[in-house]
Amino acid sequence: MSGILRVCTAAGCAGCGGSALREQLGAVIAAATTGDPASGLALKGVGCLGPCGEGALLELESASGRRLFGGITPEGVAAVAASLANLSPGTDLGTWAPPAARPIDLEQPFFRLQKRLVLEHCGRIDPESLAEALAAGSYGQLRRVLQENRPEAVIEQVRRSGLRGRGGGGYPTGLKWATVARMPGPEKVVVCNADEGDPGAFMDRSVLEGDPHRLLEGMAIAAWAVGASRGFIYVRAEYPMAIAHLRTAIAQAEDQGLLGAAIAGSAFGFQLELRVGAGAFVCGEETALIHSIEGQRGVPRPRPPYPAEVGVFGLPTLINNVETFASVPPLLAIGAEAYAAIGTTNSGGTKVFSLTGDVRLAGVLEVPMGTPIATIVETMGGGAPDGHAIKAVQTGGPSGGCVPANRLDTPVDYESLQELGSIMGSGGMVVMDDSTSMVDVACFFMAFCREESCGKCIPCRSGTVQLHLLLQKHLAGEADAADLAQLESLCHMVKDTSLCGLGQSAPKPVLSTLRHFRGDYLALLRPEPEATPEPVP
Amino acid sequence: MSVRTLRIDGRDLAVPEGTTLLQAAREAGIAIPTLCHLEGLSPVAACRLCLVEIEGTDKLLPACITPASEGMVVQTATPRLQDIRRTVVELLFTEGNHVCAICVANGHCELQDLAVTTGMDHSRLPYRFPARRVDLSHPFFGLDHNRCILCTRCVRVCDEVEGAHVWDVGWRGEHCRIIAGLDEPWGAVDACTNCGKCVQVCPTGALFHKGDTTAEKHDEPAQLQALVHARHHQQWNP
Amino acid sequence: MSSGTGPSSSATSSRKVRLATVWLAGCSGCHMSFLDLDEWLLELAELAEIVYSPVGSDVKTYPEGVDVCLVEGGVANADNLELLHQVRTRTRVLISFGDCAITANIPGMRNMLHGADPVLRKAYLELADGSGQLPHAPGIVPELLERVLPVHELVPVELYLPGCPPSAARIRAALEPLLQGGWPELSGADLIRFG
Amino acid sequence: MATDHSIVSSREASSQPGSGAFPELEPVLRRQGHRPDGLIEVLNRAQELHGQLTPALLRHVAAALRLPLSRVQGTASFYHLFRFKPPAAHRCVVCTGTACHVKGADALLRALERELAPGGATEAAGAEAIELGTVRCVGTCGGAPLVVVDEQVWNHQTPASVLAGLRGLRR
Repeated sequence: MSGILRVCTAAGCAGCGGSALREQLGAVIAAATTGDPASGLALKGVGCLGPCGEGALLELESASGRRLFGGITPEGVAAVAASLANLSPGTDLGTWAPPAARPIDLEQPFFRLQKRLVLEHCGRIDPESLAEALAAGSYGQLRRVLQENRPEAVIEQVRRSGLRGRGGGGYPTGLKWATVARMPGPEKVVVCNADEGDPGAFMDRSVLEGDPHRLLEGMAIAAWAVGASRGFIYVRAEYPMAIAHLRTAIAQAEDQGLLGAAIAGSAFGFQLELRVGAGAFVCGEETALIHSIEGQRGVPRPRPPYPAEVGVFGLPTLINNVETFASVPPLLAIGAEAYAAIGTTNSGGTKVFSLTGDVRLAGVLEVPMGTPIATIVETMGGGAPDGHAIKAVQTGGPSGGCVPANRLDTPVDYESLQELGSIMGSGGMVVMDDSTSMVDVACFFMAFCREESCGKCIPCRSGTVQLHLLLQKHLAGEADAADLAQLESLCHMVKDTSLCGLGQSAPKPVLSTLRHFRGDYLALLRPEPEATPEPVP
Repeated sequence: MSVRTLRIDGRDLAVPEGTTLLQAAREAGIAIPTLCHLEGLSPVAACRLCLVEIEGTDKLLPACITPASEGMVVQTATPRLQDIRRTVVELLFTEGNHVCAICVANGHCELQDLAVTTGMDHSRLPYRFPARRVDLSHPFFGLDHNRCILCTRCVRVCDEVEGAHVWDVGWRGEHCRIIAGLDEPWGAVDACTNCGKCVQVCPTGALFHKGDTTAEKHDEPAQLQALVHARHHQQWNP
Repeated sequence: MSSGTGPSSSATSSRKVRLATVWLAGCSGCHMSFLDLDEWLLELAELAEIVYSPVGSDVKTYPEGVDVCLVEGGVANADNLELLHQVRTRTRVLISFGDCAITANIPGMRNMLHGADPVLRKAYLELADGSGQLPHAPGIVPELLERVLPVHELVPVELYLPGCPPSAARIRAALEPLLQGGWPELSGADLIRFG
Repeated sequence: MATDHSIVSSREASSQPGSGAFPELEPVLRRQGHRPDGLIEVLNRAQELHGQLTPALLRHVAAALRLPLSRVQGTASFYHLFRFKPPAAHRCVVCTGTACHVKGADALLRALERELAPGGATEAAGAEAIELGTVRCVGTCGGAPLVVVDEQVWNHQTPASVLAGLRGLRR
């Protein structure tokens, strides 16, 4: 009997049976191999396998191909393990049908329509093994660029690839790198923003948990290209497994001379430190992030100066998010032109999305930029369950907006989503069916921003509270037309006057639902009060 | 030093490089309201009252930190800006408990004055009536959180001028409040030198001398400016 | 947001303006300030008929067809609320008169205790000398509202006259144009300062 | 100063800062080079070891990093995950992320607040031993609505199922 068993041990699956499954299957295989030294059966705990809503997940790979099973519950784990133990030694793994598990068709659109570059190794390799990462090709691009010794050529490649910031802003990555590279001074810093805070977004978690070395390689390449010798990964404390895997990966890479001094035998040194957040969404904003790395309150400051000029410890600083850095090694591997050809003219490459909410198949997927939203939520995600229709798709979290059902043909690229009053954001995509009140959704996000406002500037600190109160008044059926007008004008005021991106975008979920679902608001208004007496003639 | 020429509210001005729009406007006698800004302390651009419109950009920029640049065309008092400023003042009034009639700073309060200059004869937003405390533990001074607008002038003056760093901002968002030491009673914080600079720069009646009663507090920002000037330039004007 | 502007025209000189003043939850200081108008009160009497007022009329029921009403005080109890709704439906120009009407001011300080019950307990039990007792006289003592509210949070208001109290000069600046068929423009520290 | 003798400085009640007061913090302090920018890392470790940030701990950290007390308190209180009270025996955190919200986290939270509040139906059964909290998305939205009880994720919950589970913890 030979083959590979992959158990998804990412946070989603681990919590619903994945950890137990790995443990018990491990015991079975250990027992089997002591009796049969020739057994080629291998068990791997891997990062995200994709359809998180179907967990726990088990993938079987044998000579006859790959098969995926889902829906394994904590109660069903023992039955799966027992069944494996009872297989006769000669059985082909390809014929084994684990009990208490549902086969998942790997040929369905969810898998078939993906283009996996960032997630290339995610779900394939053991994220805690550097050997597996190296075998899959990790650090190959870092070695190559160090050998070629032309940092400006790397920046030029990134520029030509059309890669743009995957954290939501969409700023051209090559341009950012070039700016930092041009800054004078002997010391520069590279920061990875892994403070994935949008509720409903977990793309970055999947990368951090499933293939941390890809991020480390991307950061090291960036550091070398811009001339930085220090780096920080700022990761949110809510991701304990990601933190653990990153710590392991950094230690392994330092051990093997892939981080630290004299990387891969070159003169290039890069000290990478992990900084764990302590629960503050606003730290995703880059100036707040800098303050937090410096051990201060995570409050933003006005820009300019931009971090590229004055960043961590006052040094020129390059800040990108997880997916942006993780896109660099595959981008260099396939070449800038091939990478740019994948996406649209203005948005090159692929984008990772986390798909959740009222959708049949929830999970993490990677598609070419420019893929229509409908393809993602309907064709790949299977649409809304239980006979419901999709009403809207929320993108960009608390800083984004809602795309109405009749605009789902919109391609996912930075400009198209902005035109609709939403944003690409970091990649959270929450599907809402026709039973959803969009006023409730807007109120939910406003409550979030109210809670996460840092409190420095008055429009955000106090404006989000007033907006939240107004939305609650609407939901309670106590608002009138004047309240609706006030809601709208206060939204614009907070958007136009807040100090940082959190406050400036906090009204977006309201403005976008007002634009596309005004009827939801109007339906909640109470009738106009009696008019005041007419002026006496 | 090179010169920048720009136009503010239709008036052509020439200012030295590095001058902020606020300085340029004030020197030309154009009033832009401010609250967190205080000459002599580092700018934080938090109150957003000094936002101005600049031709060629949709973004409103804070005059207190935006340097004048060549050819800039600035508007400081459009109807849009005036409405924004009134709303800012309403947001400040409604998030605290500002009862002018019984306030120690009545008649000498920058927030009260701003209500007048922005034409705020009532708040279009509802009052929130938060439950806040009063700290009377210090032998000479008091801190009434009801009247605090979180301009952080006290935090900055204590850190930047006195060097004691008794104050900081604690907590977050709507729960933000000025804290002394480990969020202790002010009187229990050893770091305080009793210098009273924080009281002097407070724009409202939040920080006050214990002996003062209604309408008796006067703030004297000029004292701070004289102090900072003397320290930097070693020049005294007795 | 735009501030409300009231009806543009007022009463004509063909008949006297029907003027009322109302006292809700306030200290009556605004009304005292009204009386400070002194000799101008005589002029006022030429132009206006006081149809309802705690300081100028014995009428017990708020009448119909009032042209202008000065409302002093916040809205603190069930009686205040009932009277305010009467005022609103029977009055053309409602003026929020003084800081209590506009901000809830001093009566509104009880709102920091969040609710009528905590206020009553604090006042009648915790701070009582000896054995305190909660007031309970239905039909005689009006029930407290949960919060004291400014007038404009409950009904539309045409004009705001801040001050604690607004000075006699300020009151005159608001009333005089109204009595002459115009509309007052109130701005500047003399006319709209709180406190 | 403290000329007002009615105020008891909490310093008197706490251990003196300096080396040796909290030797278990030495490794992280050394790793951070006693630099101010290590403040959050040090606080994270301190809370991990002590379950909360006490005034004594905060004074020690401030002294070790040469920071004013209000800076340390201001920073610690900014972040949701730092706490200044001892933790209860059990902690039940309701996820209020988008996916959980869409699937009814609000009703779940309200029901638990009611049940676990003083005077609530389950108070007599020892609810004070359970601390209720919220988190904005743990990033495992497939199990919505979910709660995290003592670091364990409970997927697809209802008020009844959570309460049943919590009752099980108490026994």
